[in-house]
Parts: sequence; C-alpha cells; structure tokens
Amino acid sequence: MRELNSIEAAHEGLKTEISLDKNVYLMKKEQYSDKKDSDNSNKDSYKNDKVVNMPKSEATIVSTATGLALTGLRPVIEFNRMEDIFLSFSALVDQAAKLRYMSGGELMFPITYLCAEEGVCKNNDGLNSENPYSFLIHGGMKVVMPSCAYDVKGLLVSAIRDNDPVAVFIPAMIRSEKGDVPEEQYSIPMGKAEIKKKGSDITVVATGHCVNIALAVARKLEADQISVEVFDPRTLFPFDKETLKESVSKTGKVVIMDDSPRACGFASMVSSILMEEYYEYLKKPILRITREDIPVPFSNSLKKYILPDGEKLESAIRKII
Amino acid sequence: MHKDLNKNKCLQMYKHLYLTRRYCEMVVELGDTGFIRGPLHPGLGMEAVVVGVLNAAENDDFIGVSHRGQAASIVRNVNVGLLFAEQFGKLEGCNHGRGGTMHFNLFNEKRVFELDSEVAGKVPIFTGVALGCKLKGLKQISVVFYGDGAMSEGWIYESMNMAKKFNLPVIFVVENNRYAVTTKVEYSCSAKNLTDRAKAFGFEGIEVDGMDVEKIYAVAKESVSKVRNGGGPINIVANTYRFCGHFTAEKILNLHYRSQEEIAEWETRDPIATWPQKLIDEGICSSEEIQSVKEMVEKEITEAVEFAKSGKLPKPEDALKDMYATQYPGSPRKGWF
Amino acid sequence: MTEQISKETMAGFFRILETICAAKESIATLAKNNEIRMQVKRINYGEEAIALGVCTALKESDIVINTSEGISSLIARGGSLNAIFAEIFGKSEGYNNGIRGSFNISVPELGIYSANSFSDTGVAMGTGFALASRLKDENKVVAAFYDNETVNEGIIHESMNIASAFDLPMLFVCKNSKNFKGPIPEEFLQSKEFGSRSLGYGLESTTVNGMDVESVYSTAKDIIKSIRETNRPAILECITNSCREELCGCKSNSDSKNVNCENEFNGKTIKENFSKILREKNILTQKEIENVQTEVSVLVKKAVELSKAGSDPKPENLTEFMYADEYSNILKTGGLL
Amino acid sequence: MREIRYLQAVAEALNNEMKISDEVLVMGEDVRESLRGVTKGLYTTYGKDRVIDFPISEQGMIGCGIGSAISGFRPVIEFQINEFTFFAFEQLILQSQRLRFYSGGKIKIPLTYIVPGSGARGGISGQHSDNPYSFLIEGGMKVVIPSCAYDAKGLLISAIRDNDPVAVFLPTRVLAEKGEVPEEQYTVPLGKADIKKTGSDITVVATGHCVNIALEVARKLEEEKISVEVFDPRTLFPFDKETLKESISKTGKVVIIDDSPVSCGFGCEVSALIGEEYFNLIKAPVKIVARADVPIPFSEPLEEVVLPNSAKLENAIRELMGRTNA
Repeated sequence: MRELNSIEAAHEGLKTEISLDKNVYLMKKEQYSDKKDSDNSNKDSYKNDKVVNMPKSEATIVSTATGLALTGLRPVIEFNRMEDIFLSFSALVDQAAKLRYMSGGELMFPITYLCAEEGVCKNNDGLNSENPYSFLIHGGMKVVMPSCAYDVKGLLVSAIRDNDPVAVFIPAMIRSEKGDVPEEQYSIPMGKAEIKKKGSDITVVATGHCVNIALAVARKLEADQISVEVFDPRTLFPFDKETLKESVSKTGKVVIMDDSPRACGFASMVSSILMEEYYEYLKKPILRITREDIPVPFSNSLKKYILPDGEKLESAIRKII
Repeated sequence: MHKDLNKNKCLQMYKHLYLTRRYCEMVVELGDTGFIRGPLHPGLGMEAVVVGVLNAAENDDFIGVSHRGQAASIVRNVNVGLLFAEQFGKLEGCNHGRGGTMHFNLFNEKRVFELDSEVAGKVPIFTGVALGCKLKGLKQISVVFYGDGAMSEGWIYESMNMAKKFNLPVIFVVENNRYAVTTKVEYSCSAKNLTDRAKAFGFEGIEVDGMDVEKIYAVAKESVSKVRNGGGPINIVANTYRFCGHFTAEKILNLHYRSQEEIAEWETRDPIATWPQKLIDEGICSSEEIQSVKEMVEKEITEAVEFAKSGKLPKPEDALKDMYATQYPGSPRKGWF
Repeated sequence: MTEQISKETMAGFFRILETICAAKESIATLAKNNEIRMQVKRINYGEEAIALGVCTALKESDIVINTSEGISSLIARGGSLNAIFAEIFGKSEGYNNGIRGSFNISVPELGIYSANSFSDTGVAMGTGFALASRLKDENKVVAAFYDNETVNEGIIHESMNIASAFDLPMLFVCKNSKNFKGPIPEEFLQSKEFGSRSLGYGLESTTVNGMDVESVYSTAKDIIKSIRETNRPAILECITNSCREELCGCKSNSDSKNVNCENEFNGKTIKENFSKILREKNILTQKEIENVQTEVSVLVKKAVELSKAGSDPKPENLTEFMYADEYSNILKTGGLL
Repeated sequence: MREIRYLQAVAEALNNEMKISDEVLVMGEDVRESLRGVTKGLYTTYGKDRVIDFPISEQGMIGCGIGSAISGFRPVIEFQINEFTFFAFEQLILQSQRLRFYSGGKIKIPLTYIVPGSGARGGISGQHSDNPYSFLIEGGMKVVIPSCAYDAKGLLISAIRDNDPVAVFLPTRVLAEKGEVPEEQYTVPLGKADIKKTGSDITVVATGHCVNIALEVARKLEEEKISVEVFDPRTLFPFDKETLKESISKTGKVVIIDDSPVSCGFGCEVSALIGEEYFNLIKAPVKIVARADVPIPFSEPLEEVVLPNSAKLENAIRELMGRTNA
C-alpha cells in the first residue's frame, strides 16, 4: 500500500468527502499555507467553489458555520492556530455544542472542526503548543484524536459524516509521519478505541502522538519481561469504556498518558471513570503522565520538564510494576 | 399609506401587533402568578419593528430574532399555544421544554429562530445562514435582529465585515431601545450615528422610527428587495423603546436608570394605539373592525393558554435524549451512577 | 505644524533602523540554520519604519502594545540587544527569562507589553493602560500596534469602541501591508483602507506611508500630541509593503540568503531610501553610514555570541513565573512521578 | 453574631476593600445600577472613576482589566452572566492567566473575576446556567467557590488581595442564604479546605451550593447511623490535598458532588487525584455526582434530572456503604 503522511491523508479524506457530498464545504482562513510544499499541492487541488476563504474573525467563522448547518450544509472548518479555539470558544461551546439540545432535538449541526496544527512540535513556541481538547470535552463536544495516518483519514471521514459538531485534532508531532493509507474512502467508527499493542501486565491509555511514545516504551520494556498493552481511545469523547474495561480487567494496572493540561484534563476523566466503574479491577494507583499545569515555555530545557515523554512513562510503569 | 398596504394587510399587521402585545402581557401575568419559571424578557413597546420588517419579508426568509422578538413567531402564524407550552416547560412546546423563554426554535417549519442568551451570538449564525443561501443558490434572505447593547460585541463587527465581503443577502436590524439593560446607548456606543457602524464597512445604514409600523414596513420592503437582488447587506436602525423593565425581575430591583416621564413620553407613541387610530382616521377601516380583531385575539390567547396548561410535562428519563444527532453508547454521560 | 526633524534625531533614527535590520537579518540566518527555535516564515520585514517612527515619537513614560513582530519596537525604545537575543535563544538572561521566546516579548521597564497571541489581541489590554493613565492622571499615551491579520477580529472593534466611549488616550497603529496574501485588503475589505472603519467609533484616522520613517515620525508626533491634549483616541494607518513568508507566501527566507521578497520589498528598501535621504540632506556621509553599519553589526554579533553562551532557565522558577502568590500544592507533579 | 445574607456579605467585602484601597476598581456590565446586587451603592460612594460600566464587550472589558491591573490597580470584574466568560475566553486564559508566566514573572496581574449567580437559576435554560469553573481550572486559574456567607466575605477579600487573577464563583442557590458574618474585615486563606461537618464513615467532597445538599443528606443519614464527613474545598484550585488526605485516611470512601458537567470537570480531577495519590487509602470506588453532559433544560422535571441533588447523593452514599457492608 502507498504511504502518506497525516496531513496528506487528512486532505485526501476531505477531498473525497467533498466530491461525494455536495453539502460538504471547506472553510478556511487565509490563503497562505503553513505547510510543506507537498501539502500545498494537495490544497490547491480542491474544487474552488467548495472552498470558502474566510476573513480572520475566528468567533464569527465558527458561528457562521453553525448558520450554514442550519441551511443544510456540512461545513468543515480548518483551524491553523490553537489560539483560534480560545477566540471562538463561545461559538464552539455555547452555540454549536448546545443548540441541538436546546432546540429539543429539532435541529442538527453537522460541523467538523479540523485542528491540524495542534500541540507541541519542534518549532512551535508556547502559544501554538496549546492542546485545548479537554475544554471542548467539558463543553460536551465530540472530539477525535487520531494517532497515525490511517486513523486520520478514517476518523476524519467519520467526523464529517457524523451529524453533530466534531473536533478533529491532528497532533503536530505526527503531522509528517508516514503510514499506510488505502486509496479508497473508508471510515473508522467513532467511539471505538483500538488496542495498538496487546499486553498483559499494564494498560497504557495514550492519546495522539503519545501512542507512538507508548509503543516505543512498550517495545523497550518487552526486553524486561514487562508486557504493556497500549490503548488508543482514538475518539476521546464519547470515550470507549467497554474496550478499556476489557483491558483493565486483564491487567489491573493503568497509566494514562496525554499531552493536555493535567487539572480537569482528559486523563482525569479516564481516571475518574476507572475509579468509579472499574474500581474492582484495579490493583494499583492510576498514574497520569500529562503536561504540567503550566503553559509550555519557549526554552527547550524547560519544555522537557513540562511535557510528557517516554522517560516519564517508563519510570511510571516501572514504579507500578 | 404605503402602496402595498391594503386594508387586509393593515388589519393583519394590527392583529400581529395586538396579539404580540397581549401575548407579552399574558406572559408577564403568568410569570407573576408562578406558571412560568424564570425571568422573562417581553418586548412590550417594541412590537412594531419585528411586525413591520417581517410583513415586508417573504414567508420563507430566514429570521433570527432577539429575546424581545416574540412578534416574529406571531407574524409567521405560529400557534401561540406552542410558545406558551414551551414557557410552561411542556412537551408540546416548540422546543419540547428544552429551550424555554429565550430560545424559541421554529426554524424547521417557520424559518424563525429566537436565540438570544448570547446577546450578539445569533448575528454571525444568521450571517452564516445568508452565506448558506448564497452557496446553495437559494432566493431567500436572512434577517437578524439585535439590540443596541449587542452592537458593542465584536461579533457584530466581524459579521458585518463578512457580510460585506461575501455580499451576503442579510439585513441587520438594530432594535435600538436606548438601553442595554441599564446602560444608555449614548454611553456605550461611540459612533455618532448608529448607522455609521454599517457605513464604516461601506454598506447602507438606514435609521427609521421604530414606533411607526408603516415607516418600518416601507424601509424594510425596499431593503428586502435590494438585498434579494444581490445588493449586499443592509443595516436598519429602528429607534424604539421598551415600556417594561429589562426583565420581569426588574420590578423588585429598584433601579433608576430612566425617568417615569421618559417612559410616559414614549408611551404616547405606542404602536398598538397609534396604528389602529391611523387606520380609522384615514378611513381604511372602522373601529368595529378593529374591535373584532381584538376579540379574535383575546379568544386566541385564552385558547392558547388552555392548550399549554393541558399539555404534558416531559418525562424525566428523556432528559439526556437529543443531545446528539448521531448517538454513541454512553454519551451523553450521566453525572451519576 | 510639524517642526523640522533635527539632524541628530535623523542620525539617531538611522542607527536604530540599522540595528533593527541587522538584528533581523541575524535572526533569519540563525533560524535558517536551526540555531534558534523560530519559524523563518514568521519573520517580518518592512514594518521597521512604523515601529521606529511611532516609538520615537512617544515619550519614555508612554506605553507600547506590541504585535508578534516586536523586535523593531523593542530596539526603537532602547531595548538591549543582549537581552533580546538571549530571549530568542531561550536563555535565562533574556527579557522574559527565556520563557516567552522569539515573539511577543514584554518588557515592563521599557513600557512594552505584548499579548500571548499571534492575533495581536493585546490591543484590548492597551485600553486598560490608557484607563489607568487617565485615572492616575499620568498623561501617558498608549500606542497599540496591530496588523492585517488582526484587523477583522472583533476585539479590535470592542477596544476601539471602549477607547472612544471612555475618551482614552490611545493611538491605534494599524500596519497595513499590501503584500499579505492572506487577508488581502482589497478582497476582505470593501472599504478601501482600514482607516475608514474609524467612522463607526467617531474617531479620526490618518493614513501615512509606512515605509517612510520621516512621515511616520512626524505624523505620529502630531497625533500623539493631540491625543495627550484631548484624551481622544486616534487611528494611524501605515501602508507598507511588508513581507512575511507565512502571510505573503514568498520564499524570501527559505530559498536564498538574500532577504528578497518577490513583492519587491524587504527591510533594505526602507534602510536604503533613508540613507539616501541622509546623504542628500548632508546629515551623514557615506563613510559615516558605513561606520554605523560596522558598529551595529559588531554589536549584533556580540549579542549573539553572548546569548549562545547564556545559561538555561531553571525549572524551579516555573511556578514563581506562573503565580505571584503561591500556595502549597498549586501545581501537581505532572509527569514527574 | 449578626446574621446577614450571602450576597450582602459579598457586597460588604467589596465595599470595605474599596474603602481600604484606592487601587480596587469595579468593572462590569450594569455595575452602577447593580443588576446582580454585588455592587449596590458603590457608584454613589466611589464615583465613576472607580465603578466603571462597560459596553457589552467582554473581550474589551477583560483586556481593559488586564491593562489596568498591570498598571497597579486591582480591578474586580463582574460577569453579569456566567456564559460571558466564554466570550472572553482568550483574554481570560491566554492573556490574563498567562501573561505573567510568559513575561518570565516580571509582571503581576491582580485581577478578580466575580461570577454572581453561577449555575442553574431555575428556568433560565441552557445558555445562562453553566458553572464554567472547570474550564478556568484547566487553564490554570485560581478558582474559589464559597458555600456560605462567612466564607464568601473572607474568600473574596483574599481573592482581591491575591496578586494573580482569581475567579470567584457565587452560586445562585446560596445567594439569599443567611449566615453569621463578623463586621470587621477578615480573610479566609485561599487553598485551604474546610470540614463543614466531621464524620467517620464516608467523605463527601462538595462544592458551592452542593455543600448544603451534602449537609442535608448528612443530617438525614445520621439517623441511620451513617456518619458523613462534609469536605468543602472552598478553593477549587489550588486544591487542598492535605486536608482531603486526612479525611480519606479516616473514612476510606469518597463521593464527590459538584455542579459542573461531569466529563473533564472538577469531580473528575478530584477522583483522579485520589486514584493517583491516595489509592491505598481508599476502600471503595470513588463516586461522582455531577451534572450530566448536557446543557440545562428549561423544563423543571428535566432540569431536576440533569442537576446533582440530594437524592442522587444519598443513593451514591448508600451504595458505597452497602457495598462494603455486604
């Protein structure tokens, strides 16, 4: 099979979806491209009348999409900076996420927010390193976070076909990572987790680029006879409790690794589910490897202190086992 | 009289005005007597703006109204019982008891959406509806109402810019009732004329007397046809006044932001009184005909309240339904187990 | 009327301009060689004259609200090259202890503040400084910079409205680049210049050639004087051809050593034009100009060397940076188990 | 001691702080007339330079607050409606909370946000009924939520005197409640929890008006010989772990009752904290009684289902007690 990087996979999925469904539109801000040349060519090949270039007014872009949904369209909005989520926060959390319920289930808002430059990567400074998905989860919005190119395409397609607002976060760290992606259009069901690696001693719940870190650590620990199961929720919200239950009933030990703030973050949510519903299976404390509750500083030496990495995961696993 | 306003239309507009007024008064009464929960934001005194504009628009144009825009549903011939039922929290209500007073959703059938908890939040949504009309090639236009207070929100600015940029079929109607709760428009708005906000983006801003339904109708009629023919957005600023407090709870708050004289002066211009008087004076209809409209309205209101009172309350176990259109197991999560 | 700019001042301008350009060139080279964590595409050329003209027209006690292109204003206000470069290298000797990095450096001691934002939302913060100055009777003026990227954000509207409604001493400096392909002014704005939006706030707007140091300086000087006297905010719109890879799409930095935008602009144009004027007016000779250039480049080199050898900031200080008043347990031990 | 209402205690604290220090400003929408009652009378006493009404421009207002805070004032910003925090979210989190950090600790932003009437008010529906504190906690902001008049006065004063942005949430359902409040100024320290009722069988972590629910349930269960300890964190962030640890080491069982949406909410954070650090002290699952993940519906029977209440708390406690007894 041919290999694509995550961004290419996303654009391929999106383009096909646009050609399949006349109601799908891509709304993006600004015409310049942040991405590499290969991405440019991808972007340029969109059918022009299906791409709407919006002025840089984030709150209104998001809100406008809510209006578009009212007329029966299925807009996809591209965010290229994470501060956009903060600027348009009320349009996301107070409008898009709430209006269907408040209308008594009469209205439908099939909108996709594609956050394609999310999180930390080599050159991002503090501001672009925000990972605001826990905010959206708390607001009741569906959130998916693929961890490889194959999942990116499949989940994005599902998100577009979903009849509710869905935020798709593609972590900056996996942007250029290549993976096998089928040419035909396929979808990965939302709300379904995937066990990326089977194991029996401990379950590592990892999201986004942390999946790769967890896999690397798991391989490394195999040498020490520690068998790590890597659980990738893929859809952060709604969270797949059943699969987690299976895994934890086998291992009884859990570490959660997630690159968003710790307090009230995604890791807390998973941990609280375990503590409430699957407590009987638990044999050890649930450790969370997350970002510190501090914004990401610029200096590299400090970044290491703030962000989750393989070393921290490894020591957590060793501590538990 | 405007050339499009024949006798029928004039009487119809009177009915809209009077029904809205009676509806609002009834809501206040029901709120005071404990049938309706929560604070209420009636549009007493401001009926003419929505009635005038909506009568000038087509019946399938998209309308977004503010929390004082109850008239919109009435102009679109919504059974008032649905509104009462919603305010009683009944299953029969237009949002099935989910939305309540400020969020009447009649979008699917009547193309009217009242959502104003967010003050200016509906403006970009209806700018989006206009964009949708344009992208889909629909002939409809979008009309969105908001108050003078909302004019200070960034959303208005962004929406106006976007509307002009895409040349969208949208009419921004400012219901300038002079006060954002207690804050005077002269205090909060730095523009010399409110229409300058539109002019700054290079599109037309028209000021109109918001107590005179005929003038509003005339301005709206012209604007609607301009906008529908691709003329781009238009801003109408209607100067009006609310006779009641910002919300029903204001009675007990003892506020002093405006004088009784000021209210009394505006009340002399009440469209519910001046419009039928004008119709009679100009010989368009008789006072008997006006009287029969009134009786019709009273009957409608009584029936509507009855309908709402006899409605069913929603089942508690349905509280978590309808959050998502595409449902997945376990969502939305209950807060307890 | 504007007084003649003295020869000394002009010579001073040249030194600052030369420093800004040299610093930027050096940053670009460092970024290209991956010696600093900065994306080349974000480096901006062509706004030097604006920062220089406005900052030098201000008094020392005045406040500057920076954009993400902040180095020019920093240098124009007398910032230390060593501290700037240390910050860019993420060292603890930097202005913000290596926390903030390359953009949005805030330097309270120089009266320079910058929001954590690429959208220049610091303009809103500017109104607060202006309000404080008015309340304390300090007679300070706040100059808030923003560019094409921000001009369609609602926060600009809110800030201008507040500044005008409250009579705050603020100068809104709009850096309007004709090159940015993102929000193309012609496409995104129906009214030709951003300045026309001032109508919505009852403000005066002046448009100048932002590539011309002298005219920016003297216009800014006049406006600032009148702001100080009347407390009325004003808008200064500076038209430039500035270039930034992420916005105008040119490959000025990535492809060649030469900082040459296909849009025929780079920082050198301003510099070269200005040095030509200096020669023509007999303010500096070619020799003197070259001397300044050599001196400056030595200073920049030294700053880079010094910064490279700087020390890394310590994790222990992080919570202190985060909170002025700490409490036990304020931070969890995230990931440090 | 005299008894006054919660809202009066808040207004008194603010008034006294304004009297003591010229630096304290009040900003907000309709604060001159005081729609929410927190700023009643301040305008006539302190005038237009210290009690400043803003246009309905939340972003601009917060920005203005940040600027004046850096310049040496201590603005107290009132959000008339809890959802208005969302409009200014970028200013709240990215700017007011992070500017100090990103300046390398060079500036101080002593801002106080007051959200009077947070949470469901009964019949005000989905967009006015939120309790948005979990968002702010995730953003790293200090958050307090006093549950009684005494705490309200003391915590608000601490918040105003604190040199960082602090968000003070005043739940609607306690605003009218009376309590003993000393007349003099006093502070309740941030970051310190309070055991509202001691007990030995189970710890209930309750926030805001849920403290009253918990106390009510505790009294009821006393008759059945279930001894409930009611733990009121008072400051949600920074959270007082030590006091919780003491309580848990005694009881070994925890229920959390909190009126914000359950997923990624404050309840999750406490539960996760226990699961991580005090796992060995715990003998039973940690139960959360919180809001369901939906907006608040208008209709009364629906609203009851979505919100945490005493029946749900009681069930949770009984289940935990039953399970270990069996």
